[in-house]
Amino acid sequence: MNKKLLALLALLMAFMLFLAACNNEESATPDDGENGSETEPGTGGEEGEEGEEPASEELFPTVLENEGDAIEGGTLQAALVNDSPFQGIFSYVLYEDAYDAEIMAFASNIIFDTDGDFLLTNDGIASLEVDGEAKTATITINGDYKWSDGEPLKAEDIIQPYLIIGHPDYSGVRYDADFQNIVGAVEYHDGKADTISGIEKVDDKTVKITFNKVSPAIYSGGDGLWTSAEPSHILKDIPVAELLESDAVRVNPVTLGAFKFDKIVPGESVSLVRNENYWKGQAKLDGVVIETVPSASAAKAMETGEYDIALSFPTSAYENVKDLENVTLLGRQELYYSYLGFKLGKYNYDTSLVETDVEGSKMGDAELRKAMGYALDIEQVSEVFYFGLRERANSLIPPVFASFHDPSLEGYSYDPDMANQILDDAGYEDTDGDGLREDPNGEKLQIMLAAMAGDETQEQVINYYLQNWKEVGLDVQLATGRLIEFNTFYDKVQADDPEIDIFMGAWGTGTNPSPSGLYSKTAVYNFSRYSSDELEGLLQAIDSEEALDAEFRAKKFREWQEYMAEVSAVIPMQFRYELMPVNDRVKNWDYGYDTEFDYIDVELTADAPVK
Amino acid sequence: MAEKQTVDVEKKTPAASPPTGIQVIAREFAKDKLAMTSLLFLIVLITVIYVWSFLIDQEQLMRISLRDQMAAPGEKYWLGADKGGRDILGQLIIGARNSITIAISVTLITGIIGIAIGLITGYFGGWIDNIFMRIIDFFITIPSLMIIIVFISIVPKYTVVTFVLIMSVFLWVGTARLVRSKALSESRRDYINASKTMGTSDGVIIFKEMMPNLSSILIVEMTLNFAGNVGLETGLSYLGFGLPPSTPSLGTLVAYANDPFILENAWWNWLPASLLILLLMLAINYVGQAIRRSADARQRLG
Amino acid sequence: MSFMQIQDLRVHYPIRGGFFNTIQDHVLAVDGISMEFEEGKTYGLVGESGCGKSTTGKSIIGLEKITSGKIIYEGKDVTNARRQRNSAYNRDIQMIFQDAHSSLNPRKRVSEILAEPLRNFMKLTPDEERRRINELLAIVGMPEDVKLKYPHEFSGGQKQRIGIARAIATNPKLIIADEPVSALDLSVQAQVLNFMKDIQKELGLTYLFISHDLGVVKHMCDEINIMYKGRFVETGTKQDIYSNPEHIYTKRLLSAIPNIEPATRDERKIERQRVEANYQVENKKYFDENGRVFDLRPISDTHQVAMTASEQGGN
Amino acid sequence: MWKTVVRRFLVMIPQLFVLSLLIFIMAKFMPGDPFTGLITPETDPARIEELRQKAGFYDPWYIQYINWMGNAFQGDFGRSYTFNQPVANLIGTRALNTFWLSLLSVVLLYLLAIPLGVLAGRYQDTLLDKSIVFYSFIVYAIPTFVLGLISLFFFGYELGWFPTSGTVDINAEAGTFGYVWSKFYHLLLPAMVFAVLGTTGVIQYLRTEIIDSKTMDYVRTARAKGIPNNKVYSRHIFRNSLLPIAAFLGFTITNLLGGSIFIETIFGYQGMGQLFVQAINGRDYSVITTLVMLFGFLTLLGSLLSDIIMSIVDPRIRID
Repeated sequence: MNKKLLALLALLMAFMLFLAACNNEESATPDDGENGSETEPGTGGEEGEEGEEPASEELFPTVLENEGDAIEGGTLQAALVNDSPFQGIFSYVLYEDAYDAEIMAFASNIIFDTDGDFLLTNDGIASLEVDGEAKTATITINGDYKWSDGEPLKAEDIIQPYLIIGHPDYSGVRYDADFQNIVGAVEYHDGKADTISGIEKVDDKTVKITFNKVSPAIYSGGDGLWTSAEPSHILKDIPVAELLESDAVRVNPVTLGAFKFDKIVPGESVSLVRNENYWKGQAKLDGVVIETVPSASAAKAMETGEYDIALSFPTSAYENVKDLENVTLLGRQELYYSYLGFKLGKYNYDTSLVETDVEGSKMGDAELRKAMGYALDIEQVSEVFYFGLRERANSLIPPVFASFHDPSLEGYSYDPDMANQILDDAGYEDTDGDGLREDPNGEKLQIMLAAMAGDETQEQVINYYLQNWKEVGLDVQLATGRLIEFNTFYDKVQADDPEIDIFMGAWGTGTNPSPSGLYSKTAVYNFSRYSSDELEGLLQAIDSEEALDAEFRAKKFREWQEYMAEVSAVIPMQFRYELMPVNDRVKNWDYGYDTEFDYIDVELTADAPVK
Repeated sequence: MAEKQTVDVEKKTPAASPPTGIQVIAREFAKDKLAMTSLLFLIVLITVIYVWSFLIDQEQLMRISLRDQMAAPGEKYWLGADKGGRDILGQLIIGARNSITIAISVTLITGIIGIAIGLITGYFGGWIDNIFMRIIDFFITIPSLMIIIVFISIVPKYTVVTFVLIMSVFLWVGTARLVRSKALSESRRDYINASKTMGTSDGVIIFKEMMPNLSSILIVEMTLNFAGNVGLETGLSYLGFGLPPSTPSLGTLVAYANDPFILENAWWNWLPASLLILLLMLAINYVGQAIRRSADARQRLG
Repeated sequence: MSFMQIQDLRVHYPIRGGFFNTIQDHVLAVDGISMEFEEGKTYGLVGESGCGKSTTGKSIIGLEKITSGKIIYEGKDVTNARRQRNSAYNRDIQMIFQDAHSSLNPRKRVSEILAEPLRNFMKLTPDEERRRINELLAIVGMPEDVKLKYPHEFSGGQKQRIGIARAIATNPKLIIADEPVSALDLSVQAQVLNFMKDIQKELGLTYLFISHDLGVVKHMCDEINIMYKGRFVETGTKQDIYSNPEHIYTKRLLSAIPNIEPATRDERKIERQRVEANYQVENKKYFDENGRVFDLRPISDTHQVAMTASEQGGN
Repeated sequence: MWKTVVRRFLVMIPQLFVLSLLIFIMAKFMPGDPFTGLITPETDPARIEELRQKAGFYDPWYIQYINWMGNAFQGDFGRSYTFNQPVANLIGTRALNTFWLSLLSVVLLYLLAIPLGVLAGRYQDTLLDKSIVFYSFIVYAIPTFVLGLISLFFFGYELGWFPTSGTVDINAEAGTFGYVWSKFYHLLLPAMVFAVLGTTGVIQYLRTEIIDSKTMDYVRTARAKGIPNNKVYSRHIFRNSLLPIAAFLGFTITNLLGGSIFIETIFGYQGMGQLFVQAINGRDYSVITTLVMLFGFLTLLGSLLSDIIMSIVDPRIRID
C-alpha cells in the first residue's frame, strides 16, 4: 500500500488506531547524535510545558521564540501537507477528514476550553456544570458573543449540533452509543419524536441536557456531550440530508473563531480573514492562506520559504528540515501508542462478548509473551529508523495525559539476555538443534505475526523485529508471508483469523483516554481478546461516577496500566512525536497542548517568509 | 475496424524478406556497432546478473544491519547501503535478476498467448476471429493499469508468480492485435493457399509456414514489450503496488527515490537501479532497432 | 468418361451493412455452374476479372467454402471431404498459382517446398523423397543444385516451374492452373505454356485452365467455358467457341482479342463496333431483367449456350 | 459516417456493461470497506455496523450491483464514502482538471515531438539523429516519478518558476483572465513532464515514417522533377508522414490517462488519476467503479476519435 495514502489515512483520522510504522517515518543517518537524549529519561530538554513528565520529556520546543519586530497585519502562508485534497466539510458535526479539522482550527466553533489533560474548563465561550445525582449537564454561554456574520450566539446554536447528529438522515459515525446516552436521543433518531426530550433550553444562554448515566468521560467531551456550536440561524432551514452539500458547510461557513472563511478552492486551498466578531478580540494577522502540499515536496516547500508553517508535516521528512536555517521545528507528543498484541481468545459476535481462552491459546504462556517483549530492539529502531521521533512506550496511556500516565512503570527494554533467560526457565529449549526453540512439550514453535504494510521503513523495521526474535531462538513468521495491507489487516485481526497468533497494531487514543472501548469484555476492538474480572472492574471504576473525582480516576488509571503490564496480553511498543516546522518570520506560535495560545496573537516579522 | 486502430511503430515493416532472418540480422548487427555493443552488453549483463545472483545469500543480504544504515558507497559496500543497512549492490543484482525474470516471464507468457491468438484469429478469420476480436475489443476498453491495481489489492498472497500472472492477463492483448493484423495479410498470400492445397494441416501452416515469415515483427514486438514490462514493474512499485520490498527488484530500488530525503541526499540508493534500467532500455532499444531495420530491406545498412 | 463432376456449384458471400452490420445481401460469386472433367484434357475457364473464375477454381480445390452444389470425384461426393487436408481427393487435385513468387514460402528452400506435398500425401523414405525431388526438378528442367536455393533467387519463369513441379509432385489427376502465366513476360509465357502441355502428355494430366486471355486459352484448351457474373454463358469445344460463338458476350470477348495484323485493322475495328452496338441492342435477349445470365441450353452435343429457347431460334 | 459513430457508441454499451460488472465484482472482493478506516477507540463499532447495513454492504453483490447500475442510469453514481460527496460531483471537477492537463500535455507533446521526429528522420544517421534517438530512449527509460520529482524540486522550488501544487491560485478571481492564466500556469509544469515522457513513441514513429517515405516513388518523382530538397520535405514527406500521427492520438489519450495516476500524485494536482489511487485505498467502491468505467469510455472514445481523424486526413481509410 502506498505510504502516501497511508499518510492520508493516518491523518484522515487524527484519533485513530494505527500501526507502528504505517506513517511516513523513514530514513536516518546513524551518526545523527542529537536525539540520543530520549532514551535516557530525565536529561534536560527544552522548557516545554510538560517538562515534569519524564517519559514525555520534550525533544523539541513547542513555542517559537522570536524577538523580531512584528509588521502590521500580514498573511500567514500555511502548507497543509496532504497527498489528497481535503474534503472541505467545514462543520464540526459533519467533517470526517482530519485535514478539515486542521483548517477549522483557525476558525473554530468550539465552545469549551480544555486543560492539559484535555478536560473541559469553564474559561471558554461556555461553561459546563455537571450534576452527577440528577445526571444532567448545564451549558451556559459566558457572555454576549457573535458569529462571524454578526448574529448573536444563543442557546439554539448549542442545541443545533444535537439535532443534526441525532437526526434520522444523519449519516456519520457520531450517532453512537455515547450519543444515545442522551435521554430521548434514540426516539428522535428513530423518528418517534420531533426533538430530543433530554435537551432543554433553559434561557437564551443556557441549555440543560439529561443523560442516562454520567461518567468522568463527560469532561473529555464524552457521554454524548457535544463541544461545539452550529449556527442555527442558518442550518435550521436546511434539511439534514442536504447539509453535507450545502453552501453553509462547504462554501461560506460561519465561525466563532479568530478567523472566518473568505475563499475556498475545493480540496486545494482556503483563504481565511480576520473575524471582527471574535470574542477575544481582533487577530493581528490580516488572514491565513492554507494550501495543500504533497508530502514528497513538503520539506522543500519549507526550505524555499514558500510557507510559514506546515500542518500535518510528515515526520519522515524530518531529516530534510532539521538543519534548515530559516525554519524552527516545533514538536509535541502525539496521542498515540503502538503495541504488540497476542491473540488469547475469540470474539463471540452473537453474544457480543470476548471469550478469553488463555490456556487454549498458542500464546497463552505469559513468560513467552514477556520474553518476546524483551527481545525487541525498539530503542534502536526508534533512534535509527525514526531518528528519535519515536520512543519505547512504557504503558498503554500516552504521557501527554500527564495525570493518567504512569511514568513509574518500567515496561520493557531491549534485553536479549533476559529474554533468553525467561525462555530457558520456562522450558523453551532448542531440542532439535536447528537454532530455534521448541515449546516446553518439545513441539516446534512457529509464531505467526500479522503486521500492517506501510512504506519501505515499515518493511525494514518488521524484518528487524523478526531478526530480533530469531536471535533469541523464536521462529516468528509473517502471516500470509508478507506485510498485510491496512484494510485486510483489520478484516483479519477483527475476525480472529486462526492464521494470526500475534499482531502489531496502534491506537490514536483521542482526547478521552478511557480504555474501555479497547479492552473491555464487550469491545470488538479488544483485538487480543483478553478479558478478566479484575480488568473489567478496573475499566468500570475508571468510568464510574466515583471517578468524577479526578484523584480517584487517576489512581484507577495507574492501577489499570500496572495490571495490563502484568498480564502482558498487550505489550506497548512506541509513542511518537509530531512536528511542525515554522518559518522564522512567525512570532508567538505555540504548538503545545496545554497553553493559552490563541491564533489572534500570531504575528509576522517580515513581509515574506525567510528563505 | 479493429485493424485500423492498430497503431504501432513498426507499421511499415514488410514481412518476409527473402534471405533468412538470422543472416540478415547478423549482417545488420555487424554493420551497426552500437547495436552490436548493446547486444553484447545485454548478454554479458544478463549472464553476470544471473551467475552473480546465485552466489548471493538472499537471506543474509536482506538482513537489517542498523550499524550500516545509509552507509555511503565505499564505506563498507561498493554501492553503499540503504536505510536497513543492506548492501545496495547485492540488492541491485538480486533486484535486476528478479525484474529481468519478471519482465522475461511476462514477455514470454504474453508473447506466446498473444502470438498464438493473433496468428490463429488472423489465419482463420470468420467466427473465431469475431469472437476473439470481441474479447480483444473488450480488453482494450479496460484501463489495465487500474484493473491491475485493483487485482493486486485482492490477491491474498502476492508473490513474483502472482505478479507475473496478473500482468500477463492484461498485456497479451496488444501483441495479439498486432500479430492478428499481420497474420491477416500474411494469410492472404498464395504460399499459404499452396500449403493448404498440398494437404498441410492448419497448425503446421500457422506455426511453421506463417510464423517464420512474421518473425522479425514478433522479435521487435517482444523486445519492446520486454522494455515496457520493466517500466511497468517499476511504476507499480512506485505507487506501492509492486513487489514487497523484501523481494528486491529494480522497481523497489528506484522507488527508494520516493522519499525526498533519499532522492536528494542518498543517490546511491536509487541511482544505480535507475541507471541500470536506463542502460537496459537503451540496449534493448538499440537491439530492437537493428532487428527492425533488418526486417525492412529499404532501411538496411548492409 | 469423366472422372469428376461438378454440379450446380454456388459460392455466395454475404454483404454486411446497415446499422447493425447484418447480412443485407449476397454476392453471387459463383452462381450455379456444372462441369465434367475427363482425363488428359484441358478445360478453359474464361471471363473478365471478377467474374468468378478464380473463385470456381479455389472452391473446387477447397480454398473457398461452397455454398451449395456438389463435387463428385470418382463416383464419390467429396464436396465436404475436400477440406480434409490429406484426403485422396486433395492429393489428386493440385493447383498452380498466378503469382509464383507469392505462392512460394520465402523462408523455405526449394527442396523443402517440393517435399511439402510429398510428406503430406506419400509416405516416402527420406531416400525416396530425395529421389522424387530430383525427378521433379528434372521434369521441370531445372538442375539439382537449385534444391538449396531460396525462391527469391529465381526468375519469374523459374519460380513458376518450381510451382508446377510442386503441383505435380503427388501425381495428381487434375491441376487447376489459375492464370499461371499472366504474371510472366510474353516470351516466358509461351515457354511455360508449352512446357505445361509437354508434361500433360507425359503424365496424362487434366488441366482446369483459368485465364482471361482468350489467345492463351485457345492455345491450351480442348473445352472452353465462358463465364460471366458467376455463371457460364457458353461452353463448348475450342471449335464451338472460336468458330461459332453464339452468346453475345462470347462474341464481344472474341472481338476484343488483340491482333497486330495492320492489314485488317480497320476491318476489325468495324467488326468490334458492330459487336458492341449489337451488344447494347440485344443485351436484353441474353440476360434476364436482373441482368442474370440464363441457364445453359445445348445447341449441339458439345456446345451449350445460355439463352432462352426463343432467342435460340431467332438467332 | 455518423451512422458508424452511432454504431460504435452502441457497441460501447455492452462493453462498458461487462466492464462495470467486472470491476464491481473485483472491487467487492477487495478486503475491507470504506468504513474500515473509520475505526478508532472513539467510534462505536455498532454505529459502523449500522452504517454498513444502511449502505447495503451486506446485500448479495448482485443486489448491490443492480442497485448501483439502476441509479447510475439515472445519473446517480452513488456516494463517495471517503470524500463524503456524490460521486458525480466529485468526479466532475476532477475530470475537468484531468482533461485540461491532458489537452495541454498533448499539445506540448506534439509541439516537442514532431520537430524532433522530423529532424531525426530527415537527417537520418547523422549525429543529430543519433542524439534525438538517444534522447527518446532516455526519456522512455526514466521512471515518471523520478523526472516528476526532480523537475518539481528544480523548476518549482529551487528556481521558483512554477507553482508547486494545486490547480489554481486561491486569490485569482473566477472569471477573470488572471484566473485562466493561473490555471494554465499551474498546468504547465506537470504537462511538460508529461509531454517530455510521452515523446518517444511519436518521435520513433515519425522518424521511421519519414525514412520510409524517402524511398517512396512519389518522393523520387518529386526529386526527379527537381523540386528543392526542403520543399520535398515540407510538401511531400512531412505531410504524408504526419497523417498517421493522428492515429497515435487514441493511443496517446490512453497513455495520458494511465500516466495521470503518477503525475497528479506528484504535483498534487486534483485529477482523476490521483482520485483513483485514493479511492482504491479508501475502498471507495462507487468511485472506483465509476472511474474505471469513465476511463474505459474515454479509451473507446479516443480510439474512435483517432479513427475518425484518420478517415478525414487519409481518404484511403474509411471507417465502417
